[in-house]
Amino acid sequence: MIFKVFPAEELAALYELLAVNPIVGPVLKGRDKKDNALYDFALTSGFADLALDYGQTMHSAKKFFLPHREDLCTFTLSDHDWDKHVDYGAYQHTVLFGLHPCDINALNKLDKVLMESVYPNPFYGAKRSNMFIVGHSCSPTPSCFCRSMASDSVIRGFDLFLTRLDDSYFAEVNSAKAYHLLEKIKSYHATDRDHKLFRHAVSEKNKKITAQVDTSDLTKILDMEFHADVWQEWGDKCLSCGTCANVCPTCYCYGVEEEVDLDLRHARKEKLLYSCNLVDFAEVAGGHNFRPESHTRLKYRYYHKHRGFVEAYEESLCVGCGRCGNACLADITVPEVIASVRGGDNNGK
Amino acid sequence: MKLNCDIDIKHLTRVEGHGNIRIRIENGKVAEAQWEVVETPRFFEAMLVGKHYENAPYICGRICGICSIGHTLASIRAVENGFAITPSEQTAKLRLLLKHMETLQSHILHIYFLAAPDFLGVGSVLPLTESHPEVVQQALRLKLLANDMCDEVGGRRLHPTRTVVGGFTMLPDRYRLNQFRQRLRASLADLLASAKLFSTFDLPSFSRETEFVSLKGEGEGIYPFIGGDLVSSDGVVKAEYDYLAMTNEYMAEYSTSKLSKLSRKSMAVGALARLNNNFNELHPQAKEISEDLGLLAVNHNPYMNNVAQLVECVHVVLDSIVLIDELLSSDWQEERQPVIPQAGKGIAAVEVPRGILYHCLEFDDEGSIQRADCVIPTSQNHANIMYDIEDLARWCVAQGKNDRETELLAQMLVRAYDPCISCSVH
Amino acid sequence: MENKLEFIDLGATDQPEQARQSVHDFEYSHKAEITNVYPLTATEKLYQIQICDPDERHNFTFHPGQFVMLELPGIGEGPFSISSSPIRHGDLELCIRGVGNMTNFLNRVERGTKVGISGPFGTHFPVENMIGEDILLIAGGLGIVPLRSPILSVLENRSRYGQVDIIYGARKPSELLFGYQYEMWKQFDINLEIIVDEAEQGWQGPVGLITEILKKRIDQGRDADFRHKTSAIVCGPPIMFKFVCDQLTHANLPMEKMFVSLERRMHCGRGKCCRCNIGSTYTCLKGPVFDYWSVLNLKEAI
Amino acid sequence: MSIQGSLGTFLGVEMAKPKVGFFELSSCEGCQLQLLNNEATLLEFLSLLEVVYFREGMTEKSNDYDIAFVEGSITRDDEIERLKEIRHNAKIVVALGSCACFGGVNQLKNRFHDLEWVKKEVYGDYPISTRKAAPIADFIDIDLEIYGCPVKKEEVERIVSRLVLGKAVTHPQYPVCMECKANENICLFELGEPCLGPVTRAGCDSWCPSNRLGCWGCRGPAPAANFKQLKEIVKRYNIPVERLLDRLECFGGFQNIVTDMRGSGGKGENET
Ligand SMILES: Cc1cc2nc3c(=O)[nH]c(=O)nc-3n(C[C@H](O)[C@H](O)[C@H](O)COP(=O)(O)OP(=O)(O)OC[C@H]3O[C@@H](n4cnc5c(N)ncnc54)[C@H](O)[C@@H]3O)c2cc1C
Ligand code: SF4
Ligand code: SF4
Ligand code: SF4
Repeated sequence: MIFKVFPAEELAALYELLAVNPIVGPVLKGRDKKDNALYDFALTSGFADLALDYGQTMHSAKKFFLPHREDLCTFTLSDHDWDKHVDYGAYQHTVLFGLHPCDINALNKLDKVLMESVYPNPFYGAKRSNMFIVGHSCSPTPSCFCRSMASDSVIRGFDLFLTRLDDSYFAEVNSAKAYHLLEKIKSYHATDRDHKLFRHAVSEKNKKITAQVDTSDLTKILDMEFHADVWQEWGDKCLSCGTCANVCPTCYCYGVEEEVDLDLRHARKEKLLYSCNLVDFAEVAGGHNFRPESHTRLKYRYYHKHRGFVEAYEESLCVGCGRCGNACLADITVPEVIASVRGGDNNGK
Repeated sequence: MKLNCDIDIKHLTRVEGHGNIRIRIENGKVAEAQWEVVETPRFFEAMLVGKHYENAPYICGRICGICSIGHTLASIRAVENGFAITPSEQTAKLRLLLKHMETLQSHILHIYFLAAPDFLGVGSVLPLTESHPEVVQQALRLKLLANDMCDEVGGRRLHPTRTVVGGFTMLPDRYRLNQFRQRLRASLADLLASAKLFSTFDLPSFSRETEFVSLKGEGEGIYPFIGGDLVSSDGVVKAEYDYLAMTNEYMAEYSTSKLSKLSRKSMAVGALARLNNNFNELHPQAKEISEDLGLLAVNHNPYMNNVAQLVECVHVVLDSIVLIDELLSSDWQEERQPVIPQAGKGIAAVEVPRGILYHCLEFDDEGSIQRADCVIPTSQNHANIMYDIEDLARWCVAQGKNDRETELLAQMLVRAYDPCISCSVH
Repeated sequence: MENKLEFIDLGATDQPEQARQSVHDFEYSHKAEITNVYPLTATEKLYQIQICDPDERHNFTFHPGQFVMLELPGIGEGPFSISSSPIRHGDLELCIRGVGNMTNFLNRVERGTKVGISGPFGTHFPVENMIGEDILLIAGGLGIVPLRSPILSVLENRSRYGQVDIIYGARKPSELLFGYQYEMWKQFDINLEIIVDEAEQGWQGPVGLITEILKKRIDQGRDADFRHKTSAIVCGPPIMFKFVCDQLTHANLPMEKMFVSLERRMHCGRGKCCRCNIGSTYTCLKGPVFDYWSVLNLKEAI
Repeated sequence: MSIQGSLGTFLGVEMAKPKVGFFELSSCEGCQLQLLNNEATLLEFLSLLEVVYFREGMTEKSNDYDIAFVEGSITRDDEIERLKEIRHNAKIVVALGSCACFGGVNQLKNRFHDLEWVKKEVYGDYPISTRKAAPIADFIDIDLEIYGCPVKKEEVERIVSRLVLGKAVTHPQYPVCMECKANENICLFELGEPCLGPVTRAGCDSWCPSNRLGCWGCRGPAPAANFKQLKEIVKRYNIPVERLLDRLECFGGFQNIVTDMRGSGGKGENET
């Protein structure tokens, strides 16, 4: 990796250089009742739109690579025949400016299942391949538990990663494009002093991470605790609303619907992101539901993220961004659920 | 000359709600002329009792599917008047803009879908899609514009979502507002084409002396829609809070709707009443079109209400352009002011497409509704419709009209009022 | 414009062949024509579906037990087991029960209609590994549909297998599928035993549970090498295969020699929609055919 | 009326144009208007159907229809007879809008157990007939419900085209929150406003929350609605439970839940 440094005020120039492309970044969306700022990712129209000191956005940047609704194909029908048309929905390169490590790690995890597996998903792949990612260091919030999920730092999946030092940016340069870009602004190769400052910044950041999840032997513990009563307790609270999956940067499951236009000559196959917490997630024709109770669905979500994915890819599908816990109206958070499932090992101590 | 005739129309079509027309002529004399309102009452005034004030606009909007925006705004104004809240200038302008688009939407619906088929000799707008496709397209374009703007400003074309006590939950997008400005400009061509079409219609030359009641524009060039003094063409003037003196509701056995009267045995509200009472306040271009179509104040031909609606369409489009210009010339301010409930009574008068509408709400000190009263334009028109029918029947006898002609004229007369019957029996 | 990032077209010709191919696979379906429709019972029909393009048809190969995604444009898409023999390539037979949106629409469709076929997907019954062995094929209800492909496959290579038993149970005689083929199966030296829950007029066969027939078969086969020379393929409702597999386990048949096919909701067949996951295993990739050992290790499989 | 006959074939299956009638009982007629509020696609929509009865829009009337869309609730005895007649004539009866599905706002008067008081409050001593407002399914079998106050035109189009094609008509099983999150709205609870999104059946594309108004539950309960938890949430955000009940009772879909939550003799009962 090549490390460079540039003065903080050069960031605007970097943005401007990239601004011939659409730039998506964190923006202030509004304020809650207690006047706390609320952020989300959106298309920006100027450097001033960027709110790079955001703690966490409400939603992940998912809609730019896994839209909630998307046409898998369209059909034109004639009396006896039809044609199928497929459009992956990517037409240009997009810059994602200001992603935190957790969100870049989320993309890396999605890459594994959506791009590097059998049947790679071209709808995701087309967008993902056309992304220029400028990561930005974060200031952890009380609900961030990225460190437990080994997502607090990121080593690939971006072009440029910026860490804010006092009055400059420490840049991890990870692509030729990014390297050339930095040559166009005032920047220099990082010195020992910069390395030191960087390490200091990282350790300061780590001190702010308070929430945590004990992941040791978690896959086994989840199997042992499959019938634990705590699932029922969390299930009683769950609203089966799908909010957690919607805000999650790595939830990717979906449903498909086919619709015919009013002219009966055009039709669409639409994909809509789903959530395993929704009541009919595992329901089949005729009405049989493999997970009729809300606790079985909630449990499944944890099994998929913290057990099944680990089994398949040796890492969890959760990046510890804390969004699902923040958004859940029933206050169901990953650290608490996992701690309660592990409950037994505390008793043992 | 035709001496006997018996007309009995159950559930008149192409009007909102359920009403019957009965005309019996015996030996050249009108033996019976009746406008029966048989709509089922829904008891909105009772429904509201015990509800928190924030429910009022949301529930009252459901009085009527056509003028839900008007009802919503009337309820909001009643609450705000009750709690002594004055809307900001920005809120007032946005509300008026929204109101204008409802007026446009509702008038176009009436003119084209409900009234025009009579003048073009068909039973509904459906055959016109084949015989007069350009007319239908005009209507659809205008209605679409109005509805799209209602979505943008009010959140929803029907039963708006963004309109709340204290202001708006959300403000329109400035960029789109500017685009609407352009669509409004472009829509004038369709309105002028409509005026041309109208000039070819053969409006019956029937008229009857009528007392017209409406709001009075507050100042020169202000054609009234939200709040202000109440006036009648017979010279009555009352303040908004004194609405009961204007409405004088009573019941009659042929109607589940209440009825109203003022200086005479009946009165009329609506586009024609507004225009008769505020003719000089119309936008100059609208006024010109009105004159071209032979509509000058004070006009007593009820069929002219169709023309008055068209003139108002032109007015609201032109005025909306002005409103958008004003809104876009300054930055958005805070969209919602704090609401502090207080005990008391709030009264609002708002001009909805079919005429003047009153909402009156009484609150306890927590803002819970204790009593409610809504006086609907169509209920104020019912008695006038009935006396018009009676006079029309006589006129038809005198003109030697046959049964079919009389029947059609009577139907067209009721339709001309654009009655909203379910609304009147709310 | 020099900083305009260049658009990368995944499907473009300058991409490596393999990447391009796999990208196009995802939403690709073969256009196929329904060439014949045979009503089998009140609710099931057999559809003969031929992939239109001769090359695509020839290149379409599958193994018994795999499934395809069948698409009716604008109506719906769903997974269906291939019920025909693998040697017929893209000349497929699907047996489909009308239960929901798409399957009921399919009921109204006549020959000549064009549909979309993608696949084949999933794991299969490893009949190639059973050569030289006795085979027990046990089906309950609609479970005979995925079993028909291994049956046909075994028939075509009849001499390479030992004793072949088909035990088939249905609720009523009128619900039995593929009746017209039983004689043919028997001619190939197959022991076919059929049992129903409930007799109807004209029924002369046994009435009762499938496990009773299985018991007889096990008892007669209770020789030392039953466990060494038998494989079982079991297909039917979960409750049925659980009983059957338990019974076989008691008879000392190793779990890894029993194969079942599981059914789950599916929207893609490609390991992407997650709807078919059991615990956290994709039924469409790791299944639908599992050996019984794997099934027992899947949380919430039965 | 309208262009008669066949719609051609779809995947080789012959499609006939259904004859339809639109009917209204006690309602604001807004749901019917919503159909006309569909300017961009209105003509295409109408070309799928043969409208034979639509009092609000046309003079011609016929009792020969396949599908009857019934708007409004039952609030007077004579409406029951009309409704039964419609059922008798139609092959498919569709309850259009929340008034028909749940009683709609009309059932707010049912809160007062004494209907005499209700009548008196509005009409004084003048005699007037009414009955407790009820959904149409209380009197006839219905085949399909289209929820919403008002109905969402896109949804009506989707359902009608499905009916024409003979596809299954299904409703989302998830609550409004799902759509609200997909639309990336700020949760109303964060703004201190109550919202019924967590318990209300989706399908409106989170119409109200997307306009920063909490959901009022016009589409009735979602299949797995967790009311116990909703009550906890409302309390945690310092919103009086009474305001939650106020909303839940608005459109009639949550009638039983409100009764349960209020318990007997709870606040807000307006017995007079
Ligand atoms: C591996 C496999 C093989 C199958 N083989 C056959 C077969 O040979 N014959 C047969 O009649 N049926 C088979 N099924 C079941 C068949 O897929 C469903 O009955 C069918 O998808 C229902 O679709 P529908 O549109 O009629 O029902 P709807 O209830 O309207 O289904 C909507 C969507 O839900 C999904 N879905 C619903 N039920 C099922 C289900 N049981 N399994 C998977 N997805 C479902 C589908 O994606 C479907 O498009 C099989 C299922 C699986 C998983
Ligand atoms: S865990 Fe929370 S956010 Fe997720 S479905 Fe349950 S209630 Fe909704
Ligand atoms: S605003 Fe309402 S619908 Fe949206 S997430 Fe919050 S509770 Fe759910
Ligand atoms: S958000 Fe709620 S109240 Fe609003 S339309 Fe949807 S279901 Fe109805």
